[in-house]
Amino acid sequence: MSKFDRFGLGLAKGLALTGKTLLSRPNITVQYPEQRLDVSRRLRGPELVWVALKCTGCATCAKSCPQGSIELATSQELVDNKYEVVEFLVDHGRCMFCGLCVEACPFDALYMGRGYERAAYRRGDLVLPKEKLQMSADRQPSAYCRPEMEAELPLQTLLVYGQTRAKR
Amino acid sequence: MTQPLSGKEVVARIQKQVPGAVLLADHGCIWVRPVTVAQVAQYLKEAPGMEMDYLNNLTAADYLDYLEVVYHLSSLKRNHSLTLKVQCWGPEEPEVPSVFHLWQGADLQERECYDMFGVRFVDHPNLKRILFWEGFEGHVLRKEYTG
Amino acid sequence: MAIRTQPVSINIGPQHPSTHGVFRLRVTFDGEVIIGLEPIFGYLHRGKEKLAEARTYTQFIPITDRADYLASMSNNWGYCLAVERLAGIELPERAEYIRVLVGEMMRISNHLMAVGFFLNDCGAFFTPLLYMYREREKLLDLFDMLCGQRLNYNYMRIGGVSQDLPVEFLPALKKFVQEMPGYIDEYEQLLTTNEILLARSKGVGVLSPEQAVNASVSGPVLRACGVEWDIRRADPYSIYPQLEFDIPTGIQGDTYDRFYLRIQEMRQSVRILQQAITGIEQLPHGVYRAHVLSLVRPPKGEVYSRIESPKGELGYYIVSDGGVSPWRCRMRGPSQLNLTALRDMVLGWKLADLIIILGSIDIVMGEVDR
Amino acid sequence: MDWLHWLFYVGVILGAVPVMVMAFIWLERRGLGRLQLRPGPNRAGPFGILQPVADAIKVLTKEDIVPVAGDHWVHFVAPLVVFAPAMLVFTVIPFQEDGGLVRGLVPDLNIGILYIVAVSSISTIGVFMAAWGSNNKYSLISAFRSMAQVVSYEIPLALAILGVVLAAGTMSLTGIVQAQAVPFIVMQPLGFIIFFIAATAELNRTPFDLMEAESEMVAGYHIEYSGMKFALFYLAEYAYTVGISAIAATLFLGGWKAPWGVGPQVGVLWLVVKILLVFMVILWIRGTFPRVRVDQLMGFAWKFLFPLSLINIFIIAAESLAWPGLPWWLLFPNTAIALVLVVVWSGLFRLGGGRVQV
Repeated sequence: MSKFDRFGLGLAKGLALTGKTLLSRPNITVQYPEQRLDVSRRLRGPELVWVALKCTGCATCAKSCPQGSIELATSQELVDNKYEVVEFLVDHGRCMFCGLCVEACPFDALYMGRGYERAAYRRGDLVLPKEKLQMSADRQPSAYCRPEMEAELPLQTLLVYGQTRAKR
Repeated sequence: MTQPLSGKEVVARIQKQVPGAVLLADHGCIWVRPVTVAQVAQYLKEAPGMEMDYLNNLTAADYLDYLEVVYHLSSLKRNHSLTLKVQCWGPEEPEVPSVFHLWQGADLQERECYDMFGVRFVDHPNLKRILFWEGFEGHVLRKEYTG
Repeated sequence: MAIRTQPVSINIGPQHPSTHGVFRLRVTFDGEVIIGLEPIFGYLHRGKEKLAEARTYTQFIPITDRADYLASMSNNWGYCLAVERLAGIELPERAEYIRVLVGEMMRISNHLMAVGFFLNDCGAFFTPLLYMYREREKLLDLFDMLCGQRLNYNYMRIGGVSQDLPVEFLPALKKFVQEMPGYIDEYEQLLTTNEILLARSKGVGVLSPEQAVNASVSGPVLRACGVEWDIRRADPYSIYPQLEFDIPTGIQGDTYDRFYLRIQEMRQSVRILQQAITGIEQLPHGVYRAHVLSLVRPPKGEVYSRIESPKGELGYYIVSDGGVSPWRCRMRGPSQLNLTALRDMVLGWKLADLIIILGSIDIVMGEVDR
Repeated sequence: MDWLHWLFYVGVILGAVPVMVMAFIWLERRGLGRLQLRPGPNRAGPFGILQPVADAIKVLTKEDIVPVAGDHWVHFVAPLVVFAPAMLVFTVIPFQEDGGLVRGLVPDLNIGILYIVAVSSISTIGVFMAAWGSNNKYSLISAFRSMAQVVSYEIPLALAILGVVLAAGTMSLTGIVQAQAVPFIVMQPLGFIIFFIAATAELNRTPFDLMEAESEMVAGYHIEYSGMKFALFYLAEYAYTVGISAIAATLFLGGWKAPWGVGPQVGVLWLVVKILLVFMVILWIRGTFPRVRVDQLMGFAWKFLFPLSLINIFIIAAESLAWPGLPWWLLFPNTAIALVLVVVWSGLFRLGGGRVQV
């Protein structure tokens, strides 16, 4: 049982707000491919970055992975007092980028990446061998679980401060 | 803070009402005989001082030899809680009386329990699979189910 | 001559804009009046409880994210709290404060979505929803800063949180908390007194308190019926006993109460955030995680622990056999159990009411089907 | 010359109306976007102005799907039945003063407004045909709603127009425009409110968009349509919206008449500006309001609009008897009466109770 007992006052109030918005155009949309935001310093981008020099092949990352998407094999014999990592395969198609492997790595050899355009046409293309996992110009590590790196990275764009563009 | 009821005290009261129902009691937890579940639950819901009006959670767990149906009950009025447990030894799809007529909240949970563990809740008005499709073979949360 | 009529049954869903996911309702109509209803789900079932049995306690945390994907932090929290209670782990104070901060942020974010989609279901074509998305976006930015992702946070760990707050986090959150009440006023101005909305939702889908309690309904839906039951108060966890907040309740238990209650809860969450910010600023930097072995092995036993997630009582029943993975892990999803009362609420109402009643319950299929 | 005139204006209407409709679709999407804190379509061409063209190309190249169990002929004809009346409405709209360069097809048809009311209700039949031909339950429910809605709202709509006709003393649209020394929106505010609400309902625009209510009926009667047939529905909907805006501009805003005598030579531009104004208000409402329920929709028509439109006619009739020619100062009592009536009446009636015992 309801009456229109406020004779349209509520309707008018709503119209006033939308009218105000219509005229004030507070546009917060980012025109994505042209405009970009500075991503979070701790971004868990859809990629892993592996540093071959630091890796000892301990396979802690593989053990901590909930999805079992990391495959790791080391050489049988010691080379320079160190087991050589023969195979390091990450199936990015299975990975859910939870970051548990990065957190678990005792030698800081694994990082989450800062890239975010990592789609592929085939599932097979998402299985990356160790050569492709290395750090490179477009495969930069983020500071996820590596707090010492945080200060070097650019500050994140925050909408709270009204920022909608990356700082150049 | 929600106070778990002392199982021993509850048992003494239940034994008067439903003799021979309780098998074992622990702190905040009682084990009852499968066939008496509905009676015990009704007593817990209605007896003054108990008033378990809220069925928090109904589920089961597979312990290889037996299935255990677990009822987490609490009272919003008195803010205390009690866990009711039923061990089902026996046939492939054990039967446990439904508590649907006491708590409507048991509806979906009993169906899920049936779906996942194959516990048949007698007197449930609409006991069929809920998350899996009709005609699915097996009960996935049992330990013997390996896909 | 009387017209011969017959009821018609319609499948609403699994692909329907207003079922909030892949959810199917088999509805029987007499004209436009609903005379029968059967919810059918399972389309998004991913077997999380079975997955838990094959993973270590820590490995299961990212999977809890995906249950109620609009309130991942709360899911993390509920699960971690259960394991901590089972293993008897004490948390450092800073971790508790961080958890309360993110938990309440999550509540605001979830309620923004819930209210926005409810209004969208009422037919307010995306305007309120997009207004609310603006504020949610700010919160997601903050979550992103905290843990690197916007939806599946995987932030909490057994014994604390995965990382400390970044230095730029608290100032940004303070700015948000300062502005938020103004935005909530704006939402209220937009639609809470709108005659059409009042006519649509007042008195619609009434759930009596007795019925609600009997049907194991929890969270805002239960409180809208006038039952003052909030687990943060009734069975407190973390540092909630030290915080001041009110528990808003509804009067009638109708759709409007459920909608308005969420707006009031947002105000309370802002209040909690203010206190928690003041609290955490007085704490020294440092320990945000208790010393716990990376492979948690809780002692043999079981626990049923619950928290007040934005949607209601989120319970985790975990049985441990002393090993590295849970023997049995049951998630009690509030979305699913709130659906129990759906049938009683909608019978006799019309199709349009069904949509808004469903919208006012605020379900997430990830949690219903798990 | 007569046939030349006809040929020319048929060409103009068939060409100009779809173009205008596309422009209005663009305008609506951009406007709605702005109102909702987003830019709206802005990729195709500058300011996204080519978006409707892109949509048209997309829609033309799409597969046409016909439901197997549907009624194929009805399914095929329905979009045409909906589209044609929307175009026919424009034939009687006067573009400019008689004797001007562009004046419209038959602007001085002596039953002009009657013709519009008659023609515009044909499209409902098309809607029902579409729903029936699709063999879809959602469509059918939506068509039922649509029928009930049109039957209820035609009455206050026609009665509100009747007030205008009484005041102008003619049914010819040119005559009505000429009679507006002071625009009728000022002289008959009550009539305008009723007309506007009823017209919004006729158009199935928010808050009365029950028949294509996205959150309930998904897409309503055109749920089973794709490709060009769907485009026809879409075009017809907007053409009809523009048409109703044009009628509102003609009946209540003074049509091609230039306000304050500015630029009377370009009356057609003034008409477009006024159409735009009405259209923007419809858009604004769409961006703000939720939708009413079907029983409330009917209740609102019969308990609020219908009595008020009767009172409105009574007032206008009495006034034209007492003061033939309706002097301009009547706008003060009329505005006062409109305000009082809306405020009082909105407290007097109740909308649908809702629950039915089952």
